[in-house]
Amino acid sequence: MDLAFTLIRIFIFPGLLFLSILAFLFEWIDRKAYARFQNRIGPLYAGPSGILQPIADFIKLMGKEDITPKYVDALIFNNAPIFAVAIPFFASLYLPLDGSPILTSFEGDIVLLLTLMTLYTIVAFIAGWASTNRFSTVGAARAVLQFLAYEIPMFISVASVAVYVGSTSLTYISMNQPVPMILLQPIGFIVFVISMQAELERIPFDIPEAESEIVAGWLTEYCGPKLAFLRFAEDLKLVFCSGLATALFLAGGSGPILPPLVWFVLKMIFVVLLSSYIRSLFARFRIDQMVSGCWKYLIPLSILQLILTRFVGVGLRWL
Amino acid sequence: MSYYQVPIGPQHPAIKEAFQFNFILDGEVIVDVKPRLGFVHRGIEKGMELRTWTQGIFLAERICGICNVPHTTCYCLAVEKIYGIEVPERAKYLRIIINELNRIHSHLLWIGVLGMELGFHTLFMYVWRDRERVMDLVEMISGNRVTPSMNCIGGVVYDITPEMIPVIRRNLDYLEERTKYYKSVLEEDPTIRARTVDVGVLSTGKALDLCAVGPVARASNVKSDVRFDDPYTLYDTINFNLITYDTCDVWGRAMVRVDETLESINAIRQALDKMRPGPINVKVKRIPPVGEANARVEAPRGELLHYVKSDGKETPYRAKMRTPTLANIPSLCEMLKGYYIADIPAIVASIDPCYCCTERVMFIDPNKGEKWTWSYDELRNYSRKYYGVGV
Amino acid sequence: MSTFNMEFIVKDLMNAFPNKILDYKFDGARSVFISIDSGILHDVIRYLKDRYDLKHIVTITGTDLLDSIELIYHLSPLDRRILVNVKVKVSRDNPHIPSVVSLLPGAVLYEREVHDLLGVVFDGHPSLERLILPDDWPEGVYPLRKDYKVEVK
Amino acid sequence: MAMIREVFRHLFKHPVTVKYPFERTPTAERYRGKHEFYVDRCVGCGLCARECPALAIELVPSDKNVNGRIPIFYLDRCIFCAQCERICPRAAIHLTKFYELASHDRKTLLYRAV
Repeated sequence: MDLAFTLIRIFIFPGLLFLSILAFLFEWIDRKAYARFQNRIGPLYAGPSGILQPIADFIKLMGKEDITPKYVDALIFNNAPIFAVAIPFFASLYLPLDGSPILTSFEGDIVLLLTLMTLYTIVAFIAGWASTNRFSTVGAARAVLQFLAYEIPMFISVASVAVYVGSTSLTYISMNQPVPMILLQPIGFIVFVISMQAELERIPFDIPEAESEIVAGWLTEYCGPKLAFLRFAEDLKLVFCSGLATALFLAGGSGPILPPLVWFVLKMIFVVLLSSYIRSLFARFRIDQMVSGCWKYLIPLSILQLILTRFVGVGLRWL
Repeated sequence: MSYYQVPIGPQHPAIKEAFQFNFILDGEVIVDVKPRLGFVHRGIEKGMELRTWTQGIFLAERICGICNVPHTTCYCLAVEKIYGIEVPERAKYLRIIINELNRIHSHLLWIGVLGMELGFHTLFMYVWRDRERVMDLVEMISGNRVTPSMNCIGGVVYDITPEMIPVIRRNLDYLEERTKYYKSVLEEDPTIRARTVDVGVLSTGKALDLCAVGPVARASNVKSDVRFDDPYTLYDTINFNLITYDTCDVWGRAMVRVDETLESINAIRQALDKMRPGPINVKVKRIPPVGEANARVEAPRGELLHYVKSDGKETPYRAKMRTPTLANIPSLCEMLKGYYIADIPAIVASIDPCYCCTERVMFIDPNKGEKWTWSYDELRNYSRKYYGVGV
Repeated sequence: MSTFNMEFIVKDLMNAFPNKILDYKFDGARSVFISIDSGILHDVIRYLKDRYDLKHIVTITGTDLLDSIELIYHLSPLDRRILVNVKVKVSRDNPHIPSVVSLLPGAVLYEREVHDLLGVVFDGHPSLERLILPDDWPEGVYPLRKDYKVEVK
Repeated sequence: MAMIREVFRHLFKHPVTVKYPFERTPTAERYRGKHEFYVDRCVGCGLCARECPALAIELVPSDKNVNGRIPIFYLDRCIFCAQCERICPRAAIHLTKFYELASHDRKTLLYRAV
């Protein structure tokens, strides 16, 4: 009985199915907010006020012809989308959606989640490299270059939260934050959101797939179902990153009257709206400006936050 | 050091029109550029020789989708010089108004495209939303948003009625306020400045040697504007200043275009004040006397020249047009050297290329391996048989 | 010499190149057509460039006059105030004329365009390749020549 | 970055775009759209067919007027420049404000008034 219950938990309710619905919902929220920021209506025709548009796009892409170009390294090229979808799915299972994690939680699962995200960038790189198209090789090279820039500040800002709460288990952190960490560690939150924007490859950091310069970067050769999966993987990553931000900085599911699950999703939506707001404010950076910007500003800021946490934080521990 | 060649175009999502640049790259830095044009060349100069004088106006108007008003103005000015007729004063002011409206529409369009090239989609959306005001004005005056076909040989076809003037003034005030806001955005936004300041530098000396024209030259401190130097249609009675910047880079070209939009707005206001009621065109005979003439107009992208030669027949003997973008291509190749791939769209966009202006193509069929030319009748019958329309 | 007037330029050219200037015609207040003998093209352009600062070449117009090909060099000074159009005739069967790219670097594309469409060979042009016509356009067929018939209704 | 306030304010503004098939932005009075041909006014002079830059007007035999021919309009080739409207001595052609001419079949774009 217990096995069936966990299987349902993993595959149905807060697990994969629920996460996919969340992914499509978040893409709709993101596109609708981005449109409203630009004084447009946004998705409109598919379903009530366009809420089914992401699903419609997914099905349309699935219906397209599945082409594998001749000179492509077929093995990696065809399997990359599967990895790309699997990684965020597996990572999201650790999010404490309704107070308790979907799968399990163990000491040090933050480190696992961050390495999974690093793995995603590696998948993006080999996918770009395998498609031997000039634009995608440049895009893949840029993806890795950008990854070097935003990974370090992201890790440090996550570490400073872990140091403060005194544990590296995501569920523990999200449960016992005396006060949402965004108030205690605003710098850490800003650095995390910026590097999250870079990880999701969204403007101003969508350099690896900058359509005005290198067509679609490492996604150039992909079309049909493979592209559908890659787009779906990006939505899942959005779910995971906003979930991570919520668990770490916005005290997870805890909140006054509403059940923890609703609180968690509401806070995730807040993070998505924030990311969409950033997306509509900036032009795209050049790759060298982005890397120098991260090394010159983001890393010192995150180190400062770590130092502040180490000394100032301890004083506030009795709060 | 190994170079590899990245062909950008002829089909490329970022570049709206078909042209091909072969970039010789060293890593991400551009070492050399070789342009290859001719993908949308439509044989308009040959087409002009097959059309009557009045039909030529509508062909000239379709040289470019954005700067079509200057093409018709320039063509009509050249033909009127051959006729030796003087256009009524009100028609001249109407021409100024429609030309300046076209300049505002073209410059705002370009600022949006620059935003799009830099990945700043919000600026693109806002600027194109405000540009709709200009398109609605042109539609109100001439009946068509994009190709007003306002000019005719001997003057202007549509008149501005008194009740249109307050609508025009109100929209101009709104446009002025919005353009001032976009100017402040271009000046203050760090991401835009990071991608445009000191990018695609064209020194003043190079701009003069390579005969750059329009905002590209004026951003490199070259004081050249046909409206001042060789005024046509009463531009000398309108006082507005010639904008130049000395920063010589993409940002300078952006600021020149924004300031020029503001100048155009108050040029229209002055033209509206100075306009007196009167006839708007002069009837002309169907065929002009023998002769040749050329006329120059300041199109949004630069100096535009039309040369027309008549030998007393119903169709022009020769019609030559040199569009500003063709003049700016050597300067563009010069600007691109030494910058990153990521700067290509910004630099290419900075000369506001209008490649259908530059191109006029002939009709051939490569896959059949041979070239043949069809008369208009055969072309039309073929298309009708092909679509089975009532033949 | 800020206020150029056209008569002064024509007269100055006349005595600088005795009886080589064939004729001239004013076209409006600020533009003149000057027909010259093709031999002295380079000297005239250098003369105009040095004395009147006519460094900006607007374009080169090629016209097929059935017996010969006429090339018009539209020149204008840096402040674009006037237009001096130098007309030169070239024989139709093997049109050769020295290239002016050395004097006016801006003319590099215009000469390639006239070469493409009319078949005039500019000697000394750095790279007289095809600019506009498609790659598989047959050799020797020049669309802007009058004998290239696109029949009309 | 410089547009922070402006972008945030737009979140609460009504969007400018229009839900096209359900709502339509009004067209101007002088809009040049689909032709309207008054058969009774036409005398069959053929000026419009000669003047049309896009050769989109063709004269077909008809018994409606003394010259025995009336124009038919190929809307798929027409550039809507209203030159025919201006040149017609009897004002028999007028361009209306109707612009929705998209169709799956070009035969529907042949406007034959009679």
